[in-house]
Amino acid sequence: MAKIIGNEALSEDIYIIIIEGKFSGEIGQFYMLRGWEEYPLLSRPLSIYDINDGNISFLYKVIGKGTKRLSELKEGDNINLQGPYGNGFPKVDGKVALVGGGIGIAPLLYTGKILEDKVDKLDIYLGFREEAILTDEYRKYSDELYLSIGSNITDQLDINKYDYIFTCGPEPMMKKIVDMKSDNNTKIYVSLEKHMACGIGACLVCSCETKKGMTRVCKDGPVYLGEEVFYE
Amino acid sequence: MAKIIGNEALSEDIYIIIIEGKFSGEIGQFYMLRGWEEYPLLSRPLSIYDINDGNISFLYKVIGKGTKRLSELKEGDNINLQGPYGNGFPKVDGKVALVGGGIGIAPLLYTGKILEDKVDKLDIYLGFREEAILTDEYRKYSDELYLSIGSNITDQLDINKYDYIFTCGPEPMMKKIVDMKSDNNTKIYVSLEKHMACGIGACLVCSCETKKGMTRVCKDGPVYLGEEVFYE
Amino acid sequence: MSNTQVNFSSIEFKNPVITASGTFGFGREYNEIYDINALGGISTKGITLKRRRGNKGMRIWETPSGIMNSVGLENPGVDDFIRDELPFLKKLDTNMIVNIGGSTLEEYIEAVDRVSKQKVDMIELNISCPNVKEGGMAFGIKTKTARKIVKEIRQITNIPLIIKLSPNAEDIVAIARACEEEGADGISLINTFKGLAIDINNRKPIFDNIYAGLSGPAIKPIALRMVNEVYKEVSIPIMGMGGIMNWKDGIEFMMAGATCIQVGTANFINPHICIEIIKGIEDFMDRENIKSLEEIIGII
Amino acid sequence: MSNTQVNFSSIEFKNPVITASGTFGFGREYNEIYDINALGGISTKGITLKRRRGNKGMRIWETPSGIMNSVGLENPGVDDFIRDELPFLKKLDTNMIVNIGGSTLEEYIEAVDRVSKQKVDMIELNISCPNVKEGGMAFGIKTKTARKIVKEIRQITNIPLIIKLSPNAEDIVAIARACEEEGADGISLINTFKGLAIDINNRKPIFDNIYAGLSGPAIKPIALRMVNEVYKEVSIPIMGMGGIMNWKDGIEFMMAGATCIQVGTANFINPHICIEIIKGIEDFMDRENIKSLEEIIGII
Ligand SMILES: Cc1cc2nc3c(=O)[nH]c(=O)nc-3n(C[C@H](O)[C@H](O)[C@H](O)COP(=O)(O)OP(=O)(O)OC[C@H]3O[C@@H](n4cnc5c(N)ncnc54)[C@H](O)[C@@H]3O)c2cc1C
Ligand SMILES: Cc1cc2nc3c(=O)[nH]c(=O)nc-3n(C[C@H](O)[C@H](O)[C@H](O)COP(=O)(O)OP(=O)(O)OC[C@H]3O[C@@H](n4cnc5c(N)ncnc54)[C@H](O)[C@@H]3O)c2cc1C
Ligand SMILES: Cc1cc2nc3c(=O)[nH]c(=O)nc-3n(C[C@H](O)[C@H](O)[C@H](O)COP(=O)(O)O)c2cc1C
Ligand SMILES: Cc1cc2nc3c(=O)[nH]c(=O)nc-3n(C[C@H](O)[C@H](O)[C@H](O)COP(=O)(O)O)c2cc1C
Ligand code: FES
Ligand code: FES
Repeated sequence: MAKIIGNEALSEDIYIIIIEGKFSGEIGQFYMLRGWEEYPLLSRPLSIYDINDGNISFLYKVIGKGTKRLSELKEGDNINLQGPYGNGFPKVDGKVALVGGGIGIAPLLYTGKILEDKVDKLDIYLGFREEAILTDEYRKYSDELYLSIGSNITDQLDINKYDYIFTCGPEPMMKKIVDMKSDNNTKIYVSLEKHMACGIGACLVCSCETKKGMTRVCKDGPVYLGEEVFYE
Repeated sequence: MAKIIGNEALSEDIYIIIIEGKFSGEIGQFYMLRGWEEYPLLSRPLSIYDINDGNISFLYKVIGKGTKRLSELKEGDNINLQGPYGNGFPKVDGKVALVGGGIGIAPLLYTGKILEDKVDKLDIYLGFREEAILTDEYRKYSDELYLSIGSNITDQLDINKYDYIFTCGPEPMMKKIVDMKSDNNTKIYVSLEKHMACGIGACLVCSCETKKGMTRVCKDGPVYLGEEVFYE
Repeated sequence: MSNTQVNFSSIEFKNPVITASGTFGFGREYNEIYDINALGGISTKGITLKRRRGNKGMRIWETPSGIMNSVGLENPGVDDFIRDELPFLKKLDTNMIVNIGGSTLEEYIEAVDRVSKQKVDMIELNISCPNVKEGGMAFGIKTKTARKIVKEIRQITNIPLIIKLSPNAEDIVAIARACEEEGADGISLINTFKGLAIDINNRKPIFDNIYAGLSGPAIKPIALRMVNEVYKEVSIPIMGMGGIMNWKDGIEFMMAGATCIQVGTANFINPHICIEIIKGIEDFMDRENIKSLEEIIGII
Repeated sequence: MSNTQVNFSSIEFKNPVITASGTFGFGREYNEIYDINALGGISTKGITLKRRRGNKGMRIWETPSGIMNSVGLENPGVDDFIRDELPFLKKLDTNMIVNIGGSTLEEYIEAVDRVSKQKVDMIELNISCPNVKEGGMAFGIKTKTARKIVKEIRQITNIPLIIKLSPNAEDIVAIARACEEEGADGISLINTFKGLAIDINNRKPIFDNIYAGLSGPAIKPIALRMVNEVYKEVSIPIMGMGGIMNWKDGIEFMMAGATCIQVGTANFINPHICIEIIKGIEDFMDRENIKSLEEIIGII
């Protein structure tokens, strides 16, 4: 059990929740959250948005029952979280672009924050449907910040400029990036979503067939080498 | 849906919740409350504690899941309530005593408030286990207020002084009063509790066999003539 | 506004929403809350030949997303029902389904016979009540006994007859098929699941009758599956129920194969729910441009 | 501290809490979270003769107080299991129960045969998986087929054998009795309920396999009843399960007749739950001055 120290709406359906405590986590990892006792039954996976001394935060979009209940929690309320789980983005060198679409931007802030000093170049691309949020936050950790609202953020991306692309967002967006021709052997990592139960690799409800065989998104993923994934 | 305008702890497990709106109700009636959407499934019956212009309030004790969740609601939260339901205390004349034990005092404040002007004499007897609460409130509507803490409030009661006794509390307490010899033909009314589902008399899960046959506590009760009830 | 009418066997329902037996009394109480003529139909509290006081002890227990009940068919008996309740029901502008229970074949026959002499829209034969020790559900477990009772009852009544089956049946599809073969006009699916709850402090079952009937959203996935299994194998129409809490659940049941839906436990949670479900179905039809609910029944 | 030991047939369990098949993998992942040697036992993910990729499409769906899963027995096959997982399991200081599934009698026999050549504490024969089209559960529906498979398997293995039954069985008591008669050492009750969920916008079932298995607190009242019904009619011990979320639920199952309890879905909600349940049972024994759990098994 941990204490909520903030839970604020950034727009109609996007919230940031801040939870008190000493938390750890690698870039691209997630936690399983539950801000209730019994109902709904399952916990909800959310990517690490940020970790600071004494707190962790998550950026989330209200979708259904679980995220709705999360959004109703108030400062001082208790919440349960388990993690960090999953196999996140690799720690790399060179020139890196982070490309997020919609709520898929969530794992990229912490990723940017951790990588910033360690890589030669870190650009962040954020695609929004209606309004841009948190741009100042992301700008802090990027050499260059690219934004799009209503159009395709991928249009602005030239993957040849980078050694690595880390992307999270709608599958069609990620697929578009993976399908881009690279003269530069650019490595593309994508972060996938599947409905989960255990979150730790034991129940096989999040199995995802890849070119390397059956994997568990919660344990072997959520981050995959883009070319290994079958897109829908 | 109505808005909560107050929900305060009076002691460790006793709360008063105040809900905004124009509500009606007779003495001894109850409402079915739910301060949540799906879980727990059933609504919870609570007696009218007080009704004022623009609000209704309930006095409740935290017992299990439902009352726990009620107690966690905050000012500004929404709550659902259906009612008023049930067949409450009769409107009477003459000398009346209200006798409450534990959380059974809940329906007696509003009862006192409504009857006060209309009857010749209104005494209130309140029995508490550990600490007395709300005594100033009840005193307002009583000619004489009798209290006991830890002992039997019934020891202070001489039913012959009254034409009517209205009582709510633990069954043994109510039974003790019903068993008292009256030279005065004192009529004793008791308020019963049964687990409920519909609250309106349709499902028969709250059936209670009385000397007059099968009755529904939610519709024919919760108030009964004491002598008609079979006690356990 | 959409036309929510459905035909169930020979009977026309203005909409597919029917209140489930035992959760709606004889309609009087809910009629104080809203005009129950808006409903597609009402299935009455289960009636038996003789008056029954019902079960002793606790009658209701809450479980995660469900309730267990042990009412035990408390009811006034068929004659008092006809005298005291039927006149009210007859005046309603909605279909009236008389739910009939019993402990022996003779009881069922006699009760159905008396009801058949009245003007009622439909009889729902409850061979699935888990809350009466000496019978009821016993008829609904084995295909053979179910077949026998349906055959006998069909011979003595011309009133449209639907058989309410038990999820505790050995083979629900086989029973449904037997009902069809014996001339039933429809199938009601499902009654409550037999369940158990224990008071660990007293080391005793919660219910005097030990087992009680589980209903509510907890059982919905199983109920929906049973409706679909039966739909695929019989051609008489189905009244689907079990945990329908909102219009979406109702549409799921129709897509699984139910022509009508019955709403039970949900009435307790929100007394206006049936009206909201009817409205929800209308809106859904509008949005999806559905002209008749026939288009979606059994579509999955 | 209380002595939570129980004897299940010939096997001693340090406590009655066992992780249910399919919810705990082969123990490795949870062992990163706590020391799984504290458990009474572990039932492995269901193993089949050959590797299976499992079902396509959605594999999990949340329902009110339940989950439906359609994993479809994804597993590495018995040989890879023996090579890759068994060594880890053997080193544990807790009972290891190998859960075995299959589609044909021959497959079951071959898989059991290969496992029997290894040192394992117990075999749990899963004749109740609703998520594999071509078999599994089929064996667990009819008493006759269940009897046949148990008879055959019993002949080829000396390892303690428990049979995991399906709540979808026609007559769970009769099947349990047949298992006993054919020499099973115990009964596991229950696997998941066959359920259905529909995506009304797409007018399609949620699961590619149409039906999927319902587990979790929603089914607890029914599971508990089945344990009690079987307990009253057979004398081999029972592993009870179905919606056990906390120690109180566990005690209910023991009072209904279970010697051991299995915990499945609850592991997902709280990975430490089995440890908390063991602790809860200990505290309960202390408070109630229970010397041995035998005192309460089947007490209701
Ligand atoms: C590894 C991972 C990281 C994620 N990180 C974030 C994040 O940082 N911010 C954010 O807003 N969302 C994130 N998501 C998606 C988020 O988990 C879902 O939006 C959320 O679970 C929806 O729950 P609900 O109760 O609101 O919706 P419902 O639709 O009511 O949920 C029903 C069930 O489906 C599951 N579910 C529904 N949508 C998804 C989904 N897209 N992915 C996984 N499970 C789903 C729920 O967990 C629940 O079990 C992440 C998902 C994964 C797998
Ligand atoms: C007509 C009537 C008026 C009442 N008025 C008041 C009041 O003013 N203040 C107050 O504190 N309490 C009152 N009660 C009791 C109150 O309804 C219960 O304490 C409450 O329902 C317990 O719910 P829970 O979820 O906290 O407990 P749980 O034990 O978790 O509840 C489980 C189920 O049992 C039911 N239940 C448990 N105890 C009771 C009980 N004593 N009576 C009825 N149902 C019960 C619950 O409603 C629920 O359905 C009244 C009861 C009735 C019948
Ligand atoms: C309190 C209660 C009483 C019931 N009584 C009857 C009855 O008399 N006859 C009958 O056929 N079904 C009876 N049922 C079963 C319901 O009609 C319905 O089949 C079942 O509750 C499943 O639907 P639900 O989940 O919507 O409640 C009763 C159910 C409840 C909860
Ligand atoms: C994701 C999942 C996978 C399962 N896989 C198996 C399996 O491989 N073999 C088996 O016998 N039971 C399997 N089960 C059934 C469980 O072992 C257990 O019988 C059932 O879930 C009821 O218990 P619960 O409500 O505590 O989860 C599985 C259950 C779940 C939820
Ligand atoms: S959620 Fe259980 S294996 Fe991934
Ligand atoms: S609670 Fe339904 S009749 Fe009283």
